[in-house]
Amino acid sequence: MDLSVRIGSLTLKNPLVAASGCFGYGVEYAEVVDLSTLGAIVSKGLFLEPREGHPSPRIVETPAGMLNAIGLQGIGARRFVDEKLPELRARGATVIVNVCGTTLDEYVEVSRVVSDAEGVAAIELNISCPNIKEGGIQFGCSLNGTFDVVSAVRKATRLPVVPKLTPNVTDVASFAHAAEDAGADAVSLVNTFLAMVIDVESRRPKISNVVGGLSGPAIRPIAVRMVWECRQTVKIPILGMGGIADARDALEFLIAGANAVQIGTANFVDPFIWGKVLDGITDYMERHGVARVADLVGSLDTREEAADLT
Amino acid sequence: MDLSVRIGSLTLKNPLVAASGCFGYGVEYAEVVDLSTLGAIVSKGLFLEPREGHPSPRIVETPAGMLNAIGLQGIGARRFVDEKLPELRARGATVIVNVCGTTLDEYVEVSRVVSDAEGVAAIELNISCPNIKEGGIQFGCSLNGTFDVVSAVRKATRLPVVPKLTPNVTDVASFAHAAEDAGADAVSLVNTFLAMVIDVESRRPKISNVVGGLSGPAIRPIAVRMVWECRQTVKIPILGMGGIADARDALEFLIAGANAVQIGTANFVDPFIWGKVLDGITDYMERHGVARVADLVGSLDTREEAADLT
Amino acid sequence: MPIDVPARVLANRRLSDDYNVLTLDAPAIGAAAQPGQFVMLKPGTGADPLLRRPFSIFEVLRDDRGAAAAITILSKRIGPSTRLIFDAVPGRRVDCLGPLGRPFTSVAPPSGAWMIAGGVGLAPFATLAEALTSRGVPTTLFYGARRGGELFYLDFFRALGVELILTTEDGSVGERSRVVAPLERRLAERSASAPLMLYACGPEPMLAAVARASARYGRPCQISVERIMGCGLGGCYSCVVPMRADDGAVHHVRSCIAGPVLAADRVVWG
Amino acid sequence: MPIDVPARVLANRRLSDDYNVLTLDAPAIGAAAQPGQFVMLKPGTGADPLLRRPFSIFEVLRDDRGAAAAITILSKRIGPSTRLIFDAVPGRRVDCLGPLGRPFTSVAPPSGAWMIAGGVGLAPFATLAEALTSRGVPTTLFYGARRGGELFYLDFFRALGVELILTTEDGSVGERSRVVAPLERRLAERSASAPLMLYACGPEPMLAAVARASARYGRPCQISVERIMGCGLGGCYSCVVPMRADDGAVHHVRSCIAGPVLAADRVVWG
Ligand SMILES: Cc1cc2nc3c(=O)[nH]c(=O)nc-3n(C[C@H](O)[C@H](O)[C@H](O)COP(=O)(O)OP(=O)(O)OC[C@H]3O[C@@H](n4cnc5c(N)ncnc54)[C@H](O)[C@@H]3O)c2cc1C
Ligand SMILES: Cc1cc2nc3c(=O)[nH]c(=O)nc-3n(C[C@H](O)[C@H](O)[C@H](O)COP(=O)(O)OP(=O)(O)OC[C@H]3O[C@@H](n4cnc5c(N)ncnc54)[C@H](O)[C@@H]3O)c2cc1C
Ligand SMILES: Cc1cc2nc3c(=O)[nH]c(=O)nc-3n(C[C@H](O)[C@H](O)[C@H](O)COP(=O)(O)O)c2cc1C
Ligand SMILES: Cc1cc2nc3c(=O)[nH]c(=O)nc-3n(C[C@H](O)[C@H](O)[C@H](O)COP(=O)(O)O)c2cc1C
Ligand code: FES
Ligand code: FES
Repeated sequence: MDLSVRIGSLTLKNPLVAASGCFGYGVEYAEVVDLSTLGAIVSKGLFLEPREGHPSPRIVETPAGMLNAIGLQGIGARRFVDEKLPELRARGATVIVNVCGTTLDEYVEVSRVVSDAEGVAAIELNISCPNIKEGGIQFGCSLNGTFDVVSAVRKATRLPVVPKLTPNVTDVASFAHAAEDAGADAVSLVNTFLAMVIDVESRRPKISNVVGGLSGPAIRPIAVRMVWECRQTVKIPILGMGGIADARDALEFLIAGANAVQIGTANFVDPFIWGKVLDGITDYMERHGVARVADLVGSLDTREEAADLT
Repeated sequence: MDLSVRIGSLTLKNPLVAASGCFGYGVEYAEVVDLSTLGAIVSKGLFLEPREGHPSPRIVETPAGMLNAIGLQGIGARRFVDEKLPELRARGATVIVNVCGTTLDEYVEVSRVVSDAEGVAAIELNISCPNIKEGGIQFGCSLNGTFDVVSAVRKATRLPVVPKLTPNVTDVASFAHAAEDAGADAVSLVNTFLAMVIDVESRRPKISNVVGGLSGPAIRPIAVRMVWECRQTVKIPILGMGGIADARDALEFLIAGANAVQIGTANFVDPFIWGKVLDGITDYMERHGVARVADLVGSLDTREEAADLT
Repeated sequence: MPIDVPARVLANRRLSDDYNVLTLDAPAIGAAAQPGQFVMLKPGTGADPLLRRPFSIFEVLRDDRGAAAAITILSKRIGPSTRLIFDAVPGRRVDCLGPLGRPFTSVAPPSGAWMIAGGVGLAPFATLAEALTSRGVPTTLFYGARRGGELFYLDFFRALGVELILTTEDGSVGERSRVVAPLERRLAERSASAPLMLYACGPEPMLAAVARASARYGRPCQISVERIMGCGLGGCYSCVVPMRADDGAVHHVRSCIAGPVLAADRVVWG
Repeated sequence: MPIDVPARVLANRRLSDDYNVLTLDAPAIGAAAQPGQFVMLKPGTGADPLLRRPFSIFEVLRDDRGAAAAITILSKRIGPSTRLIFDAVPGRRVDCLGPLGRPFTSVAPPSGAWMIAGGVGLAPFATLAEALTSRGVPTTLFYGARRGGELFYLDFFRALGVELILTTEDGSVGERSRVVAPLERRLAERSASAPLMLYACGPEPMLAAVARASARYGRPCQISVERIMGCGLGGCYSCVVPMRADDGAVHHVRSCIAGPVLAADRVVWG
């Protein structure tokens, strides 16, 4: 059975990837998961410099989901390369760095820093974080902005470049298309949905940043639809995510058109999820006689069975 | 205690409105709810002619939500006026008609038919249904389309005109703004999110229309955020909805900036919800010394308490 | 007029690895219920699962004086809500909305009544059998399941004097066939002048086959359909069945309020 | 190394209208646990509530040979997950991930140990008191609640030889005051040369007051903070507390892995 997945020049040993911001720097999970068994690990979002992020409260639970506004607290690209990467390398992890920037130049600069380091497999360009005031989602909500930042980073690195798209747009497929045109090797989607929870007793927002990003099973049906739309539009690989909590959910994304899947929020609920989902996928492939996980990708059958009565 | 709400020239006795498509034609619920106790009832979406809608399966449950693609099955505006309106009037219901169209002309024509009838309180313009191929959401996803259809209907009726906005856009507030500019008396939001569920065993979509609209508690935090954004942008009243299931949820929308709230999916779960939510709101107003429900509207306090550390 | 009862679980009897009978403290619903009607249950708290689920009223349990004391549900575990029902412990709250839907129309002697049940499709026939036999209608139950271990409540029907014709897919009890096979044979045997009403509930292919057989032999047939139901009250239009009207036109009819019991000869099979 | 145990509820003892003690069949976690550590519990099925919730390990129950047999949780009902815990019946499954976090650092005689608990903040002190008293450390518990009916497990602490100083807001038991009032008096009385460690757990304003008092009297103080925790493993950065580093800079520190027990003098209070 062939579980491997190709993302540009990179081959992942299986389609399961730890989503950015939901797996710390990876090292935090070394005690509970053998990091070398994952397809890849995406780091927390990194700027050039360290950031402290937003004050707490930073998360609030919602029906079948959660809102977060961490504010991209992080140690910065340089310290990541120095302090975390060696351990990740030693543990055999395939590391994708989630690159952030407040300006186009910063995206390029951070991409250079991580490209120069040993042991980075790809760059995920975070142009979709809804929780910070400057940069990020501004690029991700403009087709030109997306094209420009992907092109610029494309020129600055030989690593596979994977822009991560925001779902907070009218037509996500057009953004995937702009990314493909600009030379992206793949796209990741979805990042979180801009959302808000109010404490009615105090009439104050439940998280300090007022708005935050919605993730978890609640968003899954929207994310699946977006992956499916992008699959009709682009040829490059798609890393699909949004509310995956078990093997069935992962298969849904693969069948909709994702080449690999990322798991974020569900890892908080069950840090041992990885082996369970992988077992579930191999079990499914056996039952259905699917030899290569790649054969599942985009295999959704949408033929109409019955016509409308009108 | 003053629970009344003004929507243009219309005064609702309280802020609770039954959402379109989630309350049949209203008459179905006459046995379980005294229809005259609701702020208003929005009819199922109506075209000029009857429609049979999509084949089943038409709904599928998702985490804390549901997907529907009913396909606007309905008896058409003329038969609604003849067959349902008299009973609704007799029962003292305040009736808002959800007007659909495949062309601008049809929106105008349906609006005329219902304006000529006795006992229609307002028109909700459905430019946001994600489940039909022609019309509807095409207007709702284009600022010009929104402006044009609202202007045209505005000229054709003296009833309050309330376009219902889709959340499947990058900047919902700009659509509220276009609607306001075109003479809308209020806006309703949100309609459902375009979404998809796949049966992995058969690799087929779970509903016959492939994609459908996501509603229910899952979408509530996104809907609250959108209402809040629109409140910053427009002066006209907002009818807020999306996943309201109890009084706390309804208050969240009011505090975010909705003047009234609609309840859809939760009415399926508990058809006796109306009295419970109304009691919860009055109870809250008593506890907090709020004399008029209008004083709650947009009362969210977003002052920053603590600064970021960086 | 349906009511919503915050019913407590009084008992939970497991019949097999996936079938159970749940007793719910909802006497007012039991008192109003007619054979073929259903309830919408919410066995969980929170928003996942979100919607209620429809279940036939299986039995109305009565006290010494004959007053309704509780209802039971025959449930087959296939997903999250039926799992909660399977695992429910006494004392747990299960919100119960009902009775809902159009019931079966009964017949009177000399008409015979044949009930055809597939699997959990047995559920509406316990109360129907009571109603029919109490009126003296000669009643037969054609009852098919995967295996003998999944044929339940046989003694209950026998005690009412119902004739049983059993089939299983594995042949472990009764005839090794689908339940429609003995039905067709019996239909062929029965004199055309002897009045007869058919009642069927079960998987959709079985219902379609029963409908075809009843048409072929010119017998009226009431089927109880199971569509995915969002509300049970006519509010959502999720539960529609295509049906032919008097003028020949086909319309989508809401099976929660026009049914679940429908005239088999009007249903358009997919 | 934390493990995830699909623990069964062995017992559920309600202490009041909103407090209960839940016994969970998770001996492996009990065997590894140290005072101050916590578990992440998932008392419901389905996606609502979605995330696990953090709870201190209240007791480690042991068999005749002293081996860990189960753990207990002292829970106060404030929302959906604690409601599920309050309502849990024996046999129900509650996934239990742990032990997690940095424990209290114990002291040895001649140092004294003062534990300050507010409400459900009592939870980490049962195991800590056992550890301290078994080493012969003279131990005092300052324990405040809203009313006397919410002061639990007093006999447990008395049996260990722990001195009890009780306060209630309504004065029904002990002193009518906040728990920090007697603490301050005792701190003022105690000779500076007598070594002493403070341990505190409770609402944030109480922790801040204890931190101030300990600083004023130059006493080391370990506080157990309760932040909203998404994961408990350092993955989500939701649980941060602003803390002053050696160089004076303030950083957001993850209380799930750097804590929940933190040095009171490093925490920056909002
Ligand atoms: C009028 C009526 C009476 C019923 N009576 C009984 C009864 O007495 N006993 C009993 O065990 N079941 C009965 N059912 C079926 C029962 O409602 C479903 O088994 C239940 O909704 C499944 O819920 P779940 O959460 O366990 O699984 P879900 O996850 O909701 O469903 C599992 C699978 O079954 C399909 N499904 C769900 N609901 C239905 C439905 N109504 N019809 C067909 N397929 C469905 C889903 O699409 C899905 O593929 C009845 C249904 C109707 C409409
Ligand atoms: C390390 C640690 C140990 C804990 N030990 C215990 C214990 O032994 N016994 C006990 O009863 N509780 C303990 N708590 C608190 C407990 O985790 C919360 O009461 C619980 O998460 C509430 O869940 P819920 O679903 O019932 O309510 P929710 O709806 O999740 O919360 C209700 C309200 O409490 C707030 N809240 C939620 N979680 C926390 C939190 N962690 N800290 C502060 N406020 C919160 C929410 O913002 C909300 O306003 C501990 C918390 C931590 C971090
Ligand atoms: C706490 C938290 C922090 C996140 N941080 C980042 C981040 O730094 N960079 C990024 O691209 N996405 C971030 N995300 C988004 C996730 O990577 C993912 O896109 C999203 O959560 C949807 O997947 P899920 O539903 O499986 O969590 C974060 C999500 C959460 C919940
Ligand atoms: C079954 C169903 C049918 C609906 N039909 C319509 C419709 O005809 N016209 C319309 O404007 N909105 C329709 N909606 C959208 C609802 O009115 C509402 O905008 C949406 O469901 C969000 O609210 P909720 O989460 O409270 O259900 C429908 C929703 C559902 C679930
Ligand atoms: S179940 Fe909602 S209309 Fe029938
Ligand atoms: S709870 Fe997730 S980092 Fe602490």
